[in-house]
Amino acid sequence: MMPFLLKRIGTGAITLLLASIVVFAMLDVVPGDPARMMLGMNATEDAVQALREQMGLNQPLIMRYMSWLGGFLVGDLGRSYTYSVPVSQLVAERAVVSLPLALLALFLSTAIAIPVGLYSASHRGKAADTIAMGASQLGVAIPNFWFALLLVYVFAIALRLLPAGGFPGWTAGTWPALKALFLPAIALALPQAAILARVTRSALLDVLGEDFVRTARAKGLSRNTVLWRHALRNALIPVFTILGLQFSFLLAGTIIIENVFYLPGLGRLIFQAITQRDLIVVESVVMLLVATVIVVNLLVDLSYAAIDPRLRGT
Amino acid sequence: MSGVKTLLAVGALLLATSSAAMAARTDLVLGVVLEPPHLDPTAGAAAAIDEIVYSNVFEGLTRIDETGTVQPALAESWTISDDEKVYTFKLHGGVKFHDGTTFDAEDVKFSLDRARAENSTNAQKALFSAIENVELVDPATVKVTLKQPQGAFLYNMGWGDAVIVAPESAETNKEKPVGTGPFRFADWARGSSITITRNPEYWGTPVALDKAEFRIIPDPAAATAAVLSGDVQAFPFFPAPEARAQLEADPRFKVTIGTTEGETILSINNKKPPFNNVKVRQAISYAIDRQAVIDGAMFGLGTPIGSHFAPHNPAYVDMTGAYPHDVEKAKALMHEAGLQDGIKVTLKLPPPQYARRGGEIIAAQLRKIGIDCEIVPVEWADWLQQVFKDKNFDLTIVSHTEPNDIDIYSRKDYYFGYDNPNFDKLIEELNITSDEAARKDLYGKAQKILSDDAVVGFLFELARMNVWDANIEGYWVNAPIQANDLTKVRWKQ
Amino acid sequence: MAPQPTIPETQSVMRRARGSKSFMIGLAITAIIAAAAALSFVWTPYDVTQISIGDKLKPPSLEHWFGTDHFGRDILSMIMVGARNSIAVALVAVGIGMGLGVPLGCWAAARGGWLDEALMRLNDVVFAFPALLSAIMITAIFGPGAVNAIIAIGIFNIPVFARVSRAGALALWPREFILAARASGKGKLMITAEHILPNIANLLLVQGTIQFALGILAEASLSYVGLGAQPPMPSWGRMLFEAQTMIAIAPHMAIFPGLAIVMTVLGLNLLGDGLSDLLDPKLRRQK
Amino acid sequence: MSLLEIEKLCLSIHGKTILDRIDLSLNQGEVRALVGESGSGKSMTALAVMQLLPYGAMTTGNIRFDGRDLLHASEDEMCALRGDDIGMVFQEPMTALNPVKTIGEQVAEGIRLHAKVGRAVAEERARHILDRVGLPESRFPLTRYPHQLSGGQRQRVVIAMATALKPRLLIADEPTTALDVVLQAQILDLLRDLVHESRMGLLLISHDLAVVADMADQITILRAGTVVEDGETVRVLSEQLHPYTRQLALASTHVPEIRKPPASTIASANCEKPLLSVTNVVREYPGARIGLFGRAPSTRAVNGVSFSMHERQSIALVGRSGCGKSTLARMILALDKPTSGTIEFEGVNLVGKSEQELRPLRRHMQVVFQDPYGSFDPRQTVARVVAEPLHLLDEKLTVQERRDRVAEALSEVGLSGADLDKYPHEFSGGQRQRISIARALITRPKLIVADEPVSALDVSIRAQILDLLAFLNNRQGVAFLFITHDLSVARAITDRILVMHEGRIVETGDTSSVLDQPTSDEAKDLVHASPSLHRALKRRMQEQG
Repeated sequence: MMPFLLKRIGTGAITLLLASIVVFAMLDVVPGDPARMMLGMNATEDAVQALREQMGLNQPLIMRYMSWLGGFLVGDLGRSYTYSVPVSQLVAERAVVSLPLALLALFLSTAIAIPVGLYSASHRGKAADTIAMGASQLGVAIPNFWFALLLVYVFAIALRLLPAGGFPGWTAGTWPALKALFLPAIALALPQAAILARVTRSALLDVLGEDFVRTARAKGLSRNTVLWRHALRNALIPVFTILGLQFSFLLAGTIIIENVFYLPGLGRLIFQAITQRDLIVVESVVMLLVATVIVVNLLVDLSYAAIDPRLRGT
Repeated sequence: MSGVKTLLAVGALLLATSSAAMAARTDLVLGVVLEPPHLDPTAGAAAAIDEIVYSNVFEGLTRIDETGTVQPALAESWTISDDEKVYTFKLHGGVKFHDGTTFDAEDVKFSLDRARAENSTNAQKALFSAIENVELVDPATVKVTLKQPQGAFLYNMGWGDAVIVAPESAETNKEKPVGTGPFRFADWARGSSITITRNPEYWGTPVALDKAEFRIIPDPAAATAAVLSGDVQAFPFFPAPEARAQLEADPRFKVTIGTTEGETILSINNKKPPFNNVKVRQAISYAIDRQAVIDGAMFGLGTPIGSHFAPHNPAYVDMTGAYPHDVEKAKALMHEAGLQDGIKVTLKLPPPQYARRGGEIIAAQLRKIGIDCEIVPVEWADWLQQVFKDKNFDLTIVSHTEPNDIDIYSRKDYYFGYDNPNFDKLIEELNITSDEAARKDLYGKAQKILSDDAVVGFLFELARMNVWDANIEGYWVNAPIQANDLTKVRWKQ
Repeated sequence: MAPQPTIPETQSVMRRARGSKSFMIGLAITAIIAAAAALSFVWTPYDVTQISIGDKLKPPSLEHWFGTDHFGRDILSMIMVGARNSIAVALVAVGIGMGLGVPLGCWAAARGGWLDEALMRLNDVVFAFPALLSAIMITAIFGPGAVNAIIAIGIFNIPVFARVSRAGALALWPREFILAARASGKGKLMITAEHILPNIANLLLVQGTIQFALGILAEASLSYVGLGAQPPMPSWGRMLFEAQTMIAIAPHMAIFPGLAIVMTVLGLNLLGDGLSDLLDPKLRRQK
Repeated sequence: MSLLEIEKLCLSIHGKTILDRIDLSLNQGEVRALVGESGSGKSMTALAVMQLLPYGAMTTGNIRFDGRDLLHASEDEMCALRGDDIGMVFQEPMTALNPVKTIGEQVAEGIRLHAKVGRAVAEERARHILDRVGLPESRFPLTRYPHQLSGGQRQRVVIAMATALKPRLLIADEPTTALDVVLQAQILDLLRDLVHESRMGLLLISHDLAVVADMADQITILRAGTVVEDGETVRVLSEQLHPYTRQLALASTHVPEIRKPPASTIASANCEKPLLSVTNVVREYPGARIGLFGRAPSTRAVNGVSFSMHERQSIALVGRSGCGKSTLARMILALDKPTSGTIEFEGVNLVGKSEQELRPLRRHMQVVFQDPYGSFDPRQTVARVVAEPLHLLDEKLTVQERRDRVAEALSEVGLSGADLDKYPHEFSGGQRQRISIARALITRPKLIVADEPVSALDVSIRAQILDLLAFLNNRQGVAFLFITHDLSVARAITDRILVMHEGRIVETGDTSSVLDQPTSDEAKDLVHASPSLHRALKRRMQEQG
């Protein structure tokens, strides 16, 4: 267990470091001057220069990288150029929208996909299987923003059941907040659920073809018992792999979905920050998202070890 | 299936009734398109700042009302010396900032000196450039001496960039604005909304609303959805003109179309060949079908203009007839300029719909006279850098939303690259003229020159589509200045 | 996941292909879309650059099968030309991914050791970036446009193909026929060319189809946020963006481009599924 | 009434006939062998009894277990029977256990299901049965996972699972095929004891006559889905009335007819320079990483091996699985590098040479692998496969020359030149092994390393390939190094033998003398564990008088 864990954490750390260089280098070449952006169209050149000085934009690249990275390590993400508040505060404000959204979507997609996959696998070739897999093909093909559009049209505009967007804040109560997150979460979750259901089904079918399933059947276990007690756990590895990969897609998806539903989450923050050239925010949020992906994948790898004793070493 | 429908319908009904208003409300959620970068109007040009704090949180010596006229504000009255160089302002008594500190002449001097200082980050330093000095007469009187007479000085003092701030709070106004206005800043959920609440200690007429939330909805589709679903009860600068017919037909809403100070133009880089040739610029003017642009990009919202002047301004001269849409004439002019084989140019478009959609239409119109536009969409940051600062562009579309800003054509080094000494002379004269009739005459001449030179492609005056809940009254229909003045807004009983 | 070497039985593959429903449906859909795209080079019902404000927002009719947009352009024509754009972007992006990813993956597998480790770390880095986010950043740097969208999408295809080909190659290297080739004195490059590549070709073909479908979706997403192909070139994603605000007054503007995306991706996915079934030797052995 | 009675069992899968009117019966306490070559339908018969046939199978006929009709039993009834009254042991112990569950859980699962007892009781019983199959808890706690056990130990777990509830019928489908001879003997002993202890009926499925001759009371010989002969084991195998039975028996004890020239020529060769000489070769594998800096001690797969061989010689390298023989072979082929020691071929040390420097040597040293399916690139035609080593020749050949050479090599191994443009999958297993040999021959090598060249083949085909190899060795003078765990193969075609155990060579000598009078313990174990049809029959006949 230890060597495997150490190795994974080590590679994760290297990946993070490389990623930080990529992020920083990438953003340094973004055209557009944040200072001018902040002051607007008719600002004088003096004012812009003064602001550049204030924001430390005149320092050499390597210095800015070092101080950014150093700050990052101690949790100081710097100050937003545009909002002039600490980035960490911004991130915290936005994360309470994005994180529940991503988790809700993840929960919804898993809660839909795993049972569907299980059912389909155990009813292979039957009508229900065919319908479920047909629907999942469709689900995979639907772009989430289009789906979001249709959801808004039906549930918010036509039926007026759920808010079309916006977020009242958790202070407004859990229920209104959850209500606001529901449609976005569905829009994010359904296409993901479609993929996950397919993976679950095919992973289960693969496992059901293994020798040990036959052994278990020879013990007198019924088909369903074998599915639950033996096949499911073995099939979890590919399912977890996809879940890990999906998390990255989910994060990317939130950028668009948060824009469709104008949710004040990290995705919209980053989109806004890019257009406003609030580079420090972009850097920090991208880095955080990348770090999240890396950590989630690390967790997925560790969960492999929990599922599969062969990975725990001797 | 029908069972499901019934269920959904019942659910919808329940939700609708539960959210229905019972009595006169005192809260309001307002949609705004842009989130301000911060909330200090004296340290940034972004219209989004003024659209939240102007008149509501911050006040200046004067203020500009719905009709664009200068009204007294913190200065209850003023006198002007005969040489028009010395303005003596009499300040209101008993005014307090939101943090409890008292407002007096010190604050006025501090604000004006700060704005015109060497290291000032005021985006409109030009507003204060005429000021020679500011003197305290007594705590309720301030004397401002100008270097030379300035006709628009009182108007200038009504801008958001000229509001009065307190030295105690000036540095923190960006995050926590402290002014003298009828509303206090309450909360800013970044990316989401900004809330202001009633200031019970306000010196002037108390406001009807207890609380107003500005919800930030940049996306036209989301704005439409938010209005339709009742999430916001007002959207003063509604960004989706295509929804106009639908909203007008809905009795829940009142849709008004107001004017703005936004001259939307097809900017031309006058310094860059072949656009330094007036014939080419005129050809472009002939090629443009303004009405098609207004119909296509703005769904009919907007007034065609023929020069850089707002049609609702008394000094407006209608120049739209100067270049009627005439493709043949445009082609002939291109021929005269030796460009019968056509040219390839870039058309850089900032994010707003008027630019992106208008750009597509104009590109199609210009293609007909042999000008092949490559459309390059740019973010505002890029636009400011590439187009506005570096002047690296051929054509671009932008709305100049500052009021009475025809003087930009006389500014040296402005991004149009226009240089006409005759025009400059007119503007200089305007600056020192305060007689209304004379000013009007000068404005007229200026408009004529711009039209003759076809400096840029004048398209239309941006209209302001306001969508308000039918039960609300007291809001501005026009936008003579960038503001969402909520001082008179109230829910009907 | 180890690639099973398969048997190039062209005839029987054809026969079984005809029997595979998902393959045939996928092929049919893909062929229709590709044909529409190809046709658009020579003919469309209307000129897509022709703006005619008077005809705007017409619902579907005999004249305009899919209706017109807010500039009065024919939506069917725009979808046809848009298909061209979507296919071109996705295809080139997959090409970039394959062209760079496959050699990298094969190299890593053949060379092993620190090089393998280093290449896989680099892969991890690219993988750690949510693709769309980075595509947005890339287009923010280089400006929006079809070419930059291709690059942005293409970059994220590289690690996918590198991983697939590496995994495939790694599974092949210890096999006896590779040992036999090594005993015949063949170098790694030669073995990769003669034995590894042909044997992972199926795997790459199937992955290629999947990435192609993902590329279509990615292009649509990028265009939707305004970072894809620029006007006057129509693109499905931007058509949807334009349709958003008009969904209440002109739902056809949102429905048809959306369906075009769904059908294309669906067709490609079915094709990929069918292919992987057809080319999977495990299934063949059962028959 | 018999315990198991199969009458006129017919089976088809997706319309293809697999079994055709099989009759078979088995009594309580009896061992019945079901013998046949691959594809004869042995395993399908077993699965039909268990009602665990693959998707698309159709059966007719009768299967009665203790009077109950199994073919028409409901799934619930079958679940109740399986694991309780009928146990089954499968061929492949490496995959027959669920990798993510402990052996304790897996053994106890069936007990809990059928005996309806609690977890603790089931575990206690599992502990007991695991102890019985030779996995005492002191050394093999119930919390072990399958991957922590060796193949033989895993097979014991599978047997424990199958016999935990003392079933009345045990079906063992090739239970020892994947194991080496020593383990095979142990597992067979275990099965025999368990069957005797609780008077089970055992249906033993095997392709190996020698194995069943030792174990079975009754024998049924299958061929292509039909029963060829059926009866009492000793009688059937000693009388060999049916020609197919005789063919099988002969093939399994086959010794090629072409014998060597007198040993003197070989002796005289001894004074020549050896063709291959291996000196003090060691191959270490680094231990697993422990913590950040530590590593477990490295393991020595090959530990100080020295030997030499001469031209035209034929040497067997035998040993149990995992003894390091394949690692050694790879190092000789310069596909792997020794940690220390030298390997000289034609007087040149191979160690540390670049691929370019190895070229002339590789031309004279080729390889034949075990798996006739895995040793070809499935995407290449026979012509390309066989021509691959021509790459080693210095002269450039034209396409026609290449084809001629390939055709020539094919005809040498008994295939026709017309097969050039076929793909390997179009050939049978034996033909493929011939192609593999043709590939090795095409550069006219002096040495062919053959890694288990016949162990994946059916007995009759095996005999043909052995003939071919002997021919090549004796008539064409190719030296052979045979890697094998099968002593009968070694005996059939080699002059000398090297017995390897845990990385070392423990005994060397003439093949016949070592196999007849082994001196080292390891060699003795191997020899005694090797099944032999003659020996088994002799023993059984003595027992029966």
